[in-house]
Amino acid sequence: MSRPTSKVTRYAGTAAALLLLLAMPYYLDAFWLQVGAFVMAAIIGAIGLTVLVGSAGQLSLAHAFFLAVGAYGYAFLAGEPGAGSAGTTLSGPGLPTTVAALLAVALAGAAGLAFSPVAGRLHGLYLGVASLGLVFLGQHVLFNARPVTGGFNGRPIPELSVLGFELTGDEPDLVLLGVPFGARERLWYMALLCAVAAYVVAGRIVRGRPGRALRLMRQNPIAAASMGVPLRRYRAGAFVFSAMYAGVAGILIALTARRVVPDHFGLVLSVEYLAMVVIGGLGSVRGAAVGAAFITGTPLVLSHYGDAIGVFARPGEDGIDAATAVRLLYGAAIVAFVIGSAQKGRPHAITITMDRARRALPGVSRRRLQRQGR
Amino acid sequence: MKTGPGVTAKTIRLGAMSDLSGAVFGPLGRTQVQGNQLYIDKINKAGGICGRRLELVVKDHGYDVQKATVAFSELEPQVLGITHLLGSPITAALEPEITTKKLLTVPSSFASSLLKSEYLAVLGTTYDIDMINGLAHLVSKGKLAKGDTVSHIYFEGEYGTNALKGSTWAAGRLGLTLRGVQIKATDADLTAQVTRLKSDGAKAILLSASARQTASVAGVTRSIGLDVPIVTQTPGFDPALLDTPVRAALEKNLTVLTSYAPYGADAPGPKEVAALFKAKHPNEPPNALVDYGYVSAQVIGEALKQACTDKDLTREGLGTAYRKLKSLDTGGLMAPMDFTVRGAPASTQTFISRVDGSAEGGLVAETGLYRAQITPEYKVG
Amino acid sequence: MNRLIELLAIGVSLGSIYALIAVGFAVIFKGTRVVNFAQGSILLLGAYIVAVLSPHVGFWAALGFGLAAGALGGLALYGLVGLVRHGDHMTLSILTIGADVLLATELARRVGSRVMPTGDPWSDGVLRVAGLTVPHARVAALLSALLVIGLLFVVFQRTAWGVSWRSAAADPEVATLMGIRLRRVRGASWLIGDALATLAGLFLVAFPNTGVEAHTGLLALRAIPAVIIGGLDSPEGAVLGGLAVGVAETLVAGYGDELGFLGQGAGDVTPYLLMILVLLWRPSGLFGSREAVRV
Amino acid sequence: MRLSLREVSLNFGGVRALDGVSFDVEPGSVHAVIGPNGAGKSSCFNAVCGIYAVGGSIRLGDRELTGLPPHVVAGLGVARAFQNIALGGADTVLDNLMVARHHLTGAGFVSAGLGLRRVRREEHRHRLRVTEIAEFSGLADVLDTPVAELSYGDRKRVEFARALAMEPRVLLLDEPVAGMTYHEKAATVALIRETREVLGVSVVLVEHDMPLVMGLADRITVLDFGRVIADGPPAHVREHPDVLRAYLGAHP
Repeated sequence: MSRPTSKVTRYAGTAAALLLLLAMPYYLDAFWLQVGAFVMAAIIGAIGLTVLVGSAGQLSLAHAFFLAVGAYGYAFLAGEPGAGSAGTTLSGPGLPTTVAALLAVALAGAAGLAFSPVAGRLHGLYLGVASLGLVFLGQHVLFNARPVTGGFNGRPIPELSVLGFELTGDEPDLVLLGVPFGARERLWYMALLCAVAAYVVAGRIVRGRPGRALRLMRQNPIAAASMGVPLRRYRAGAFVFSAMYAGVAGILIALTARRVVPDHFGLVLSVEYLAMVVIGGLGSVRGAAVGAAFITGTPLVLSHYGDAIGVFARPGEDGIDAATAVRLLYGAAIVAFVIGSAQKGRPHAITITMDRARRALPGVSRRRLQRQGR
Repeated sequence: MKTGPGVTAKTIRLGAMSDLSGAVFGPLGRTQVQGNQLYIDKINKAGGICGRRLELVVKDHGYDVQKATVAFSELEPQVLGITHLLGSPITAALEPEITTKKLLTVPSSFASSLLKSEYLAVLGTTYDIDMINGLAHLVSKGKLAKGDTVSHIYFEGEYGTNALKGSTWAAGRLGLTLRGVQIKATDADLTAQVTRLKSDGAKAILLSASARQTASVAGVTRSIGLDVPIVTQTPGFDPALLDTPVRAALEKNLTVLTSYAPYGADAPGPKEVAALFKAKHPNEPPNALVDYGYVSAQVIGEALKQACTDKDLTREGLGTAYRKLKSLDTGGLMAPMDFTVRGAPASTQTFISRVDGSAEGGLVAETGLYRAQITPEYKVG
Repeated sequence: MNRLIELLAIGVSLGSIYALIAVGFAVIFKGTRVVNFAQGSILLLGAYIVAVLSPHVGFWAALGFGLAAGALGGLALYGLVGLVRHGDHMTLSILTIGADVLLATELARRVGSRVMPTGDPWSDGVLRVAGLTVPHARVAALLSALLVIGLLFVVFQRTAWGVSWRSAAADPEVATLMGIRLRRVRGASWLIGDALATLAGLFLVAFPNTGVEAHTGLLALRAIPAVIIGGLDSPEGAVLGGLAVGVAETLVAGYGDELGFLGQGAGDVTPYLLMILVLLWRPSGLFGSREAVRV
Repeated sequence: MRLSLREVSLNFGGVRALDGVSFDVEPGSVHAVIGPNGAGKSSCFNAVCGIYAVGGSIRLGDRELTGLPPHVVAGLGVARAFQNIALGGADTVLDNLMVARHHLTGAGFVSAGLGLRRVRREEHRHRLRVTEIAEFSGLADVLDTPVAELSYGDRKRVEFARALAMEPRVLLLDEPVAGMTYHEKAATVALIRETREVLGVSVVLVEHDMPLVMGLADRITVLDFGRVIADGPPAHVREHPDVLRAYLGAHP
């Protein structure tokens, strides 16, 4: 929304960044590729949330639930019946994996829609708190619906494949430019593709008609309604959108982790996603991406370098370990960013005095205005 | 000498993956890693194995599968074996890779379902066998009789369901009626559930949960006047409970079933571990999980010694060597273990202990190692 | 039948503790329109202070310090929220989530694996009446909740301060014109709200529970459905919501076998289910003020 | 198109905010609604916009508005400029004006997200039109400025332009000059006159500035305690005894 300073430089920058990301698998080892895949999954999820919380002003702590719907939806729909761990018997229709993935995203959207009667009726805070309930109810189902979810130990994730080519697995062998393209390399590209697409689509929505309507709805619902924005439909729409993004993110997380377990999809995850979008600046797609990279990447990277840095206690010893440090860091980040962004915030209506000369009415526009725009 | 990942001319690297920061399992993981390190320190002091020093690389996964998969892909290429892997969902998530990478791993779990897996070394008895021994023990002491009702409060997940399998089988054989009550790891207040047991007329409570539930059950049974034996397993006891108001109830009614000896028990192994622990962590409260951590590393260590004799310090070599350990003596830290039979538990003897607040680590032997008469009839798996 | 009565007794006493926390939420929300998600970590803070100090200064003095710590924690949060001039209520509530993460993480690190008893005078005593057995601590909880909440309502209704609090909550602008100092009144909401949470925390960790643990604060989340069911801005509704949640949770847990179709461990999630059902029926809770606006 | 209110009533917890209010706004006229604070002027607007559910009947031409949700009322050509500026502060003036095109455009989540040609064309077309309206309202220079950076007077003007950008049949202006300087007021009055002349829109105006109202309005409805106490041309209303009492009673 800022003035396009120099489009050429911006495009060049974007292209360079993309090229760099495309080349990464040639330089990075398994660990980094995996971190990257998780980060990109989180970016997608966070973008979905920032549109809901930031643009539409609907506080949601239910994001973990929608992530779970995507992840488990895929695990179940693509899963074959068989024995699970801890004596559970898994069921599953064993759909082709691409079909299962698409259906799982649709399922997440449907879950968002199903929640929207609640979402449409509640505003801001009530919704935020009610959505908390969804996380707990969701986890309860994950633990108990054993044939579908595998219960406490979860379910394994089938590799995603198109026409026999595994997009996230090792089959068939593939070597490009002397580098074997195994599961992790392929996953990197899959996740990158999804993240870029999610970024572009969300950017268009936020800049376009739906985004403008959502933002006004957030700041002043009555004004938005008076401008012709059907509030309930838009609230529901934002929920469905965010749930579908969470669905995609959930599938990617599942594919990267290779197993889904209910423990992962708890309140902490919801709060982490909220932290991502707050740190990035509510409503900002780019900010959400940065926030997601920070919140998801930092703990993984810190534990990698933790020993080398030597600031944190080594695992099993006294002091602040890396995981605790990260939690403190993002708690502090939420506080700091909320205070910071509100401080510099918008100037208050009354504080600014007006003494600019009135702008003359340009007579030329009279005739043009008479053409009714309807 | 053939060598594999993690092995250099001077060192052998082993890994440990634990929850060191999580609220529920963090404390358990920490103690076991300390136990691992005690063994490794001792071996290194004595000159290492195969002329190589042992090194332990520790990774924290915070009981989160996402972090665990990342940590594993980082850890796996640099180690020969894993002395400690905590968390049943995490073990389930990593098991396929552990198998394909042939990485000998000691899971911090006694679930009999893990016995199927070639490269998971489940030590001692399994949860189900512990429960069989425990229930039979109560009957032999006359605390339970045919026809009595017994309640089993258990965690959802591998640990609980495996234990329930054992208790159900034993109850059938011993003519008891068993009622299962499933709970979550986060359920701290079991008032409602225990009140329910009372009206069911339960004569004993089996508890396959963690220490906080043990505390709640002990407290509630006392508060509602239900004076029955409570039997819990490895994760269900923590000496920290002895500083709380339920201490008296625990001392009166609690029996603890473990695969490993109580801390500082009267045998050379536990005595040695206690001495090492005191020397290294003088200010920390002791806990029998140190023993278990120590044995976990010891089993890998013994397998390494065997592999060294076989001149094969590769992962396959370690896997083969481990299957040669027939009657592994741990100086009384655990019952003698036999890893040569695939799919069978390494032992069927359980340590049965009672609570004594004055003892270090809070447990004293009630019977020492115990195997019920009916136990050999039970089929694992 | 006996079981039902016993479960009801447990449910009501547990519910009275939830009610304390829920009233705390409602007082803060009504006073300042912020949902204080840090209620849980403040509760933990208070209970932790009591547990740390009580061996040294005795339980009652420690209790005083604990309540003071909780109340001051509330004030500190209010100060933090006050730093944000132009934030809407959602942003402010998110701020409390951040504060909660900070405080809860640090406290969890300090508590570690310990179970810290508070040394309360009720210890493990139990009261037996007509076949019912109820721990002394829970009886004390019920009585304290009745007393404190009753007193609070009297203050709100009858005193001059209560009148200014209510008018400040109803219409801040008009209240300012009437000469009410908003900052003071709002600060008091946080102070009271978090002192209530601390008191509740003390009873939550008392017998039959064993003491303060790293995740004690999570229990405060159970009060969230309570306050939503009652209506976020209704302290009276919060009392009812707290009791409803306590009873519902206990009954579902106690009749677990008969309610097997809900899945094992359904007691925990019953409050949330109840909450969503109530919200579908009345979007502002049972006693929350509804808006005439039809948007 | 005529806007007519018949026996419109509204209760707020026992208080009658509107009590049998009836008046007509003739097509193409400037119609002022005045009255002391709390007389029900803003409630009246909210009722017309569909924000409050009211009793009685509100019609635009032949169309009954009561019972319709706000966004449908907006779609029928009722636009409103708010008294307390209700703009998206972080968004630019252009974006704020584009919101007003919501009911005239159709891009949804999917089509906008995919960046369909149809959407891009629509966006372009409406951007041109909005730019014209901005020029007309004297906002051409600040189109790309975030609203929060504008002066109070300019924001009021954006508020007005946004209502205009809805291409309304009836324009509801809630205190359009409140808090403005003398020059700004004059400009706004000129703008309102121009709007009526050029677009033939009916303007309903709530305003406290009596000289301004008397000079601008074709007809005035006076509300007090939710009831109509006078209705007629300015000259008539000025002399009405009830109006004098309502206005002057407080300052004897």
